Amino acid sequence: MHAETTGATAAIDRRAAAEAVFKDMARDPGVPKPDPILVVDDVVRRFGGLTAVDVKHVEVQRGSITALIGPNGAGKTTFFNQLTGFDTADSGTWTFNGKPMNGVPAHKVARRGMVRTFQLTKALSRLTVLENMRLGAQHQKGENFWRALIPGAWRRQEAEITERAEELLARFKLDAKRGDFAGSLSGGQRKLLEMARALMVQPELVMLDEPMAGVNPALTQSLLGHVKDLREQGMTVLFVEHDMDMVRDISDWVIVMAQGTVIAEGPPSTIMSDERVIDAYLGAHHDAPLSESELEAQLQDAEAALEAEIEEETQK
Amino acid sequence: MDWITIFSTTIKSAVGVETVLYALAAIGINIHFGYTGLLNFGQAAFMAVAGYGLAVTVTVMGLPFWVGIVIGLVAAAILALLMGIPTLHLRADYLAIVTIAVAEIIRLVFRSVAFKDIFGGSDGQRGFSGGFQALNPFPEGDYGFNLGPIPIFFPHWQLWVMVVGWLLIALCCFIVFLLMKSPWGRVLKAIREDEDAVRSLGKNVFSYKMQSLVLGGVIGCLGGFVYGLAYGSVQPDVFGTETTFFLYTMVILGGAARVFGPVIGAMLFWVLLVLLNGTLSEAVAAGVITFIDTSQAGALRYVFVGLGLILLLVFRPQGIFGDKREIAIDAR
Amino acid sequence: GGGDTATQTSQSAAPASSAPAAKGDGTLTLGTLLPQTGSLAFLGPPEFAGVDLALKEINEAGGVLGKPVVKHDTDSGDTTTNIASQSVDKLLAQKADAVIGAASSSVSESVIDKITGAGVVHFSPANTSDKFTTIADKGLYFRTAPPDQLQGRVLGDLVVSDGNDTVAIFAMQDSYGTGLADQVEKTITEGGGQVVDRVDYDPKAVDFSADVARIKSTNPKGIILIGFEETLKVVQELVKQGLPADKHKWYMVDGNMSNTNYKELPKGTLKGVKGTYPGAAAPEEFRQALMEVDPELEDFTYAPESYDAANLIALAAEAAKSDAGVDIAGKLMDVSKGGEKCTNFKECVDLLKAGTDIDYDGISGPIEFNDAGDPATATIGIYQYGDDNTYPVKALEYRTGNIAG
Amino acid sequence: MSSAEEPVQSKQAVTDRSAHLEGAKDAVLRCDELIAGYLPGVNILNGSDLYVKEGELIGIIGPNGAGKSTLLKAMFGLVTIRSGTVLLKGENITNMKAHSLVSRGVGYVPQTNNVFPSLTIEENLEMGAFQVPGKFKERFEFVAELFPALKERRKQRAGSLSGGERQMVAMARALMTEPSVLLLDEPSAGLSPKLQDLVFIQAQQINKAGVTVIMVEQNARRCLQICHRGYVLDQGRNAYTGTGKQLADDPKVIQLYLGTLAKA
Amino acid sequence: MNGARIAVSTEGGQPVETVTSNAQGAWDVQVEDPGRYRVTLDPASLPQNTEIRGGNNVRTPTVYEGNCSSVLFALQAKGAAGQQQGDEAGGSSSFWTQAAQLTFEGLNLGLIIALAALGLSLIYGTTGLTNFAHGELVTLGAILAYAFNVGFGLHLIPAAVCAVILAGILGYGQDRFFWGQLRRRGTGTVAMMIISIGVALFLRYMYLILFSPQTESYAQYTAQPGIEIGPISAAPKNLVAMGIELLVLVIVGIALLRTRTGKAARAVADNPALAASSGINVDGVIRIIWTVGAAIAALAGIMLGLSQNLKYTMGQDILLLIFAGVTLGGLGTAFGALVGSLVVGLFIQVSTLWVPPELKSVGALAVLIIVLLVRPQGILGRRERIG
Ligand SMILES: Nc1ncnc2c1ncn2[C@@H]1O[C@H](COP(=O)(O)OP(=O)(O)OP(=O)(O)O)[C@@H](O)[C@H]1O
Ligand SMILES: Nc1ncnc2c1ncn2[C@@H]1O[C@H](COP(=O)(O)OP(=O)(O)OP(=O)(O)O)[C@@H](O)[C@H]1O
Ligand SMILES: [Mg+2]
Ligand SMILES: [Mg+2]
Repeated sequence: MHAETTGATAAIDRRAAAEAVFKDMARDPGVPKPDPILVVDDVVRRFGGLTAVDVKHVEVQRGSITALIGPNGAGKTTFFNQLTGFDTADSGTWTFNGKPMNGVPAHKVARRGMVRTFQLTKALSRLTVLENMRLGAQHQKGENFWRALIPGAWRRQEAEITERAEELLARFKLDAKRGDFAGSLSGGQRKLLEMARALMVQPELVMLDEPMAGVNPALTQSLLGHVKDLREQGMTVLFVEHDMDMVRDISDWVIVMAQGTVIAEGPPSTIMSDERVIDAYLGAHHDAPLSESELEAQLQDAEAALEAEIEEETQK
Repeated sequence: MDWITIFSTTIKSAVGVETVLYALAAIGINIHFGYTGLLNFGQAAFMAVAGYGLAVTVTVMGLPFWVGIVIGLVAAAILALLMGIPTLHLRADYLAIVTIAVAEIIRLVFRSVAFKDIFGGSDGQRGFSGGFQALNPFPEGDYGFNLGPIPIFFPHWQLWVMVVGWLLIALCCFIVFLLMKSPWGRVLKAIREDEDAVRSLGKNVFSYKMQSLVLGGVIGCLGGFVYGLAYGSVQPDVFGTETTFFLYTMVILGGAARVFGPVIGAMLFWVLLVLLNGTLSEAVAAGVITFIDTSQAGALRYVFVGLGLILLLVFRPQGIFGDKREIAIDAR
Repeated sequence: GGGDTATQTSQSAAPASSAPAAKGDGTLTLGTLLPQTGSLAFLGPPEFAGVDLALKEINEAGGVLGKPVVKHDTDSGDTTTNIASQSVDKLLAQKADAVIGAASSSVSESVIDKITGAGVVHFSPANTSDKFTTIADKGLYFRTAPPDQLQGRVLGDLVVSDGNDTVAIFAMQDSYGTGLADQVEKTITEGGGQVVDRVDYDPKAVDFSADVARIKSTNPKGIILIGFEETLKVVQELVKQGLPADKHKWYMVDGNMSNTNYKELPKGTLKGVKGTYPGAAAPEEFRQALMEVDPELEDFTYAPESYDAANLIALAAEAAKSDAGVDIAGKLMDVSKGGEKCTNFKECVDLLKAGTDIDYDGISGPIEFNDAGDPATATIGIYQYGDDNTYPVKALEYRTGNIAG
Repeated sequence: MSSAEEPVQSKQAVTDRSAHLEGAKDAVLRCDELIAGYLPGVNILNGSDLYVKEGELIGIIGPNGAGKSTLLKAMFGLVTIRSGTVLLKGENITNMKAHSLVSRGVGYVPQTNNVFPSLTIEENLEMGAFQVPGKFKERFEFVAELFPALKERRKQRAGSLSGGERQMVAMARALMTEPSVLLLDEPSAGLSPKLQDLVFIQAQQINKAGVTVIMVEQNARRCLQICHRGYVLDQGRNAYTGTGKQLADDPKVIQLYLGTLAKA
Repeated sequence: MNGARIAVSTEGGQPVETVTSNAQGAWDVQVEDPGRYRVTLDPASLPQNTEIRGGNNVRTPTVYEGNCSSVLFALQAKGAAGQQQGDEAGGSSSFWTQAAQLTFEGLNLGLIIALAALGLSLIYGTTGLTNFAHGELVTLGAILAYAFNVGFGLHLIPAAVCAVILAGILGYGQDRFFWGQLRRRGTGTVAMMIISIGVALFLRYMYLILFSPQTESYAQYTAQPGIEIGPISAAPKNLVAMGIELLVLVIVGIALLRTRTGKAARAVADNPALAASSGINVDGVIRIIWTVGAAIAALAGIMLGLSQNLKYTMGQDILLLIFAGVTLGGLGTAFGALVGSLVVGLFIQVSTLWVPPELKSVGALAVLIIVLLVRPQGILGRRERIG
């Protein structure tokens, strides 16, 4: 617990630093950041007649936690797919750490330090949870065919990797499942594994696609602490999420997408009151969770509507 | 009924050259399919290029035996590359049909009249195993022992093939064991489950699939050599799709993704086949079974082999060594 | 090749030294390695019946060396499975002195080392591949296979003398089909006929329409059909594509000359079709005898050869006074030629017992083994189909000659 | 931070049993001491009880892997029940096939794999109305109004939809029949806040219209806000039960299952 | 041809005899020894208006001991120079005639494959079973029809109808009592695939025992003479068969797309658990699919038997083509199976214009590979979305 408390104080520093960076920044879509790790220009992806992604310019600040939000079907996942080489964009360029990344195959993207998770989880079913985790580690000596034949060459590294994996599993409350096949995990557990596995890569930029959908809120809360720790270690986090509490809690900056384009950017506190964002995304559910009274009001609305309907039907 | 013969042939078949050569090829399939999830239905082609590589080198080009082995190995590796470069991007079931197609094309070319001068047409090539037998350390004669009343003897030349074959099997199993326990093997197994996930973790999926294809192909090609050396000849139709089907059967019977699965599977398969064969033909000859005649006994054997396969897999769908839990996840 | 001397090379997998001199056990044990399954399964019943008939006659005549001949049947399958090898193991375990089989040249090639390596006679009733002439076999390989070279010459000559200046050959793609086709093609070309097209078809193909369409485009006067029972499909296709037997002259060979296969065809489909069939006499009487052994027999391909194989082995054993494979092999050539002619086991064995040198002339031909263990002479009959899609007992003509020429 | 794996099979569970028996008397759907699992020898549900009365809205929450989805699947005949019974309106439906439950008026939205990827949206919904094809048109209009995005895309294959869009299709599919008992497994997961609201409101609305609803949610606080009664499931057993409000205010429940994030 | 002068000499050039042909154009020379001879026809002795085809007036037959050896000089009318050109023109037109015929044959074969492929695709689609015994279902249809036709003496048409119905019933039974039970036990698809290999062996060799190792034909419509339709010659039975095949394919295809059961089948294919949750009787749907699939496989077998006769391995021989058709079109789509099979059928036949017929499957398989390289999801298949 000790480490965590010191981490917590450090987290506050970092957060403060991040806030300082973002403090005076403009709120326009595509606003330049002082130290961008990822710069995206004019990325377009069409499916038939549908333009799923059409992002003019976006930058992600190094060492920050950036949230990407937007209504369902806004193109967030598709956008991730383009950036990480899982789909080919119709046009556009983007750089990671200053290096152009167009046409770089998915595995190379990951090797360069940009790792993503999948919204619809991809558990490696007939591998154990621990093996899933170990797979994430990079630069494994034993992944070379010839060295694999000499156990001595990779044993030591494997032990280190295992240790790291065990730590993460404990964090993600999956340690009890370590020996089970990943295919037997529950929906939420898969999400957890997906994220934990991505962290095994130790990337510079981790891109999480709805990491907490379906994860128990108590656990979510403890994991957010972990994500903040990651920021302390200098990792950049870009995540998609529909849970506004979470967005508000950990993100330094929020990018809002709708219908493929970035419609707004800003710090979480202000972005949620942005008219466009409320319109496109938040709806009545803005800023704070529903209070009791609001809930009542909604219920009454609903009841009224229902009664009207019933009346209609009886009138027929 | 001649039970002694039935048992002696059955026991011999458990370790005989057929078991050896099928086990080797099945170990290759196990790497492809069991560990990597590549539905390679063209394993027979690897055996074929090896067998023919050896045969053509020795008989047509007149080069020594070991050159033939080298050429066979190289041919198998090249085939893996040629087959892999365009096809490894395909989804598993599409890969299956493409590999069948490649294997059939190779077989048809080997058996065609157009290339008869090189490959010998439908009768294939023979007369290339002298170099191998010249190395035989066993003096001429029969070797073996009597298991009670049951004689188990092999002639020296067959024994030589078997000894080399079993050593190869042991070596391959050991390699597979080492590899599949290693992180390299872990990547293969992960690819079997979900390529995209593996890609997202920074592994070059294509390269690993290729390595798997080459490794399995080269091990499979050892089976081709053993065939050629044990029979002293190669024929194109041996390397048809049927052979590959049987290889799959063996892998599944023994248990996919298990080191010894293919070996046990091959033994089981041949024991089943030979036991049924012996029993049925003796039963027909002895008049125990009367509803069929001699020429139908062979067919009846396959009927029972089919039945045996069905029953084995119905009652043990994971195979002999397989893990029930894996099957539970696999089921729809 | 037959004589130990002829063609020993050091290529084979089996040891190059001579076979272990297996001692006979007094009982002649025959093993059959014939197709019960696989692509040649249709050849199984007649071949088994041929051996069975011979055995019946032999044992009725008192057996060999005073004991009834024992027989074990096994399946040769085809080369797509390795059944044959297992079958040979079984036969060897059962102390077979001679193995009759296999039908397919490829299968025989895959087991010849095993059989001859054990000092057992390997006697095929159907192998036609020319490889066996030069194969390293320790002098233990023999065959009564249909003499392709002679048949090819006779057929080629027949085609030419019928005035077919343009000919298409439609041959099954295996050693039987291509070997025969090569010979026919050579004879025709030498005789001034023109082989306008030759199609080697895969007998396992689903469909032969493309193959026939190709022939059609060359519009030949004569069409030679070389193959086995799948010829029925070819016939159907020829008729469909407008190349019937009454417009083009069709020729057949022993593999597809049948009186039962074509019975469902409309009357007259095969009228006037000529074919060649080895053997000195019309096989009708022999066929009746076969039908007694196996009443369900429909096809008779290679039955005579199988029958002769069994008889020859039995006679050789009797002549050698031993049932050991090597001894039998040593006498096979003797009993097949040079001596008093006889045509069945009883007759022959009586002569033998009387100390006479015999010359067995079989149903499939006079069979005189040369040094390579191949038959040296043969008789080919030329038959013609009638309106009812069968051909009569009596041949148009018989031609006898040396196979090698 | 303390572990969520504290022993939860407290005495409370035993006392609950009598409460359960008491409450379950005139329940529409009740489960008694269900034991079920996937692999031989491994039980996921360890004797959980549940009942729901006519017109009730029930919430089930719990940590990941507690067995919530398994419980729903077991009730719906998709996981084999090893012991225990499920009664629907007095009829024993233990291990009955899913499709016959549908014809008895039970509807179900799975947590994962909840659309037919190669069917279009429209066909997905048609499948929802499989047993009442006549009603398709009318119900389609209804769900299209709820999720206008679906109507626009009716010819798009569900396999190409975004995560949230899929969730909409899944929800809409279950609404195509007018079930009398509706089992929802995390219906709000992956939906935008706007649509999450819609789902909760809709659930309530449906419930108001007389449909009995059982809802599994990780959006636990919201779930407890709207449900009449809630169950907290942990390790295949009921850890806590009570009204939604009771549970939402229970400090133990908050600490172990709800967290404090959303309270802000 | 009367009066042609023919000189026979040995290979070395020793003249043996010179003869003149008689009224039938025949002649005869006795030679002493076997060996190669030279036979020369004196062109000057031929009538004015004829010449030897090909121009070569020397033949070198080999005479073997005791046998005669025939020699043939084919004659043709002079002025064949002009005819030669006509021949060449005929050559290119005959190329097109052949191409047309082969296209027709390709369609003919392709439709049969398509029918079988549709059955396979249906079963694969709904149950995920890679059924290696499908070829045996095809054979079954042919053999049942044979049994009704030749065994019970029914005319082929009613026999075919009976066979299709019976095959459908057997298909139902197969699922009811076998595959369905396996599914219930949770047998994996891989194990099922191997089981299907077992079933294939079992059935195929049962046919061998019960039916015949020979090629057999139906009692009617065998060797039906072709009629000329433009450049192609086709037997009427082929035309009727193709019509029926196309009809069945389109009906089943549309039924899958349009009818409730068809959609349910696709739903089951996608996700059986969800289908059950939607109120679909999954086992019921699968049973219908098995019934239909087996019935149309049987129909394919009958059609194949009608055009190519019957053999116990006929289904096995065509299985690879069926798989190729299904895959080429895109797995699990009914119309994909149709398109893919037609492509396979066409390429098998048409490729013989350029490759030797023994290698005709090579052409078709090569096309399969090439198409899949360009369209990895098959012709009509769709790519899956990632993420
Ligand atoms: N392969 C495809 N074919 C056709 N349309 C597609 C394809 N992939 C995505 N789309 C469409 O593109 C749009 C963007 O999808 P995307 O998955 O990126 O949304 P998202 O922002 O991630 O939404 P969610 O929050 O629901 O996950 C959606 O409307 C989707 O239907
Ligand atoms: N198909 C399966 N095979 C084996 N075990 C499984 C399977 N599905 C789930 N399990 C196990 O059953 C337990 C309960 O799973 P379940 O899906 O019911 O959890 P849950 O409560 O719904 O969790 P979540 O909130 O994450 O969805 C988990 O430990 C999981 O590992
Ligand atoms: Mg998304
Ligand atoms: Mg769940």
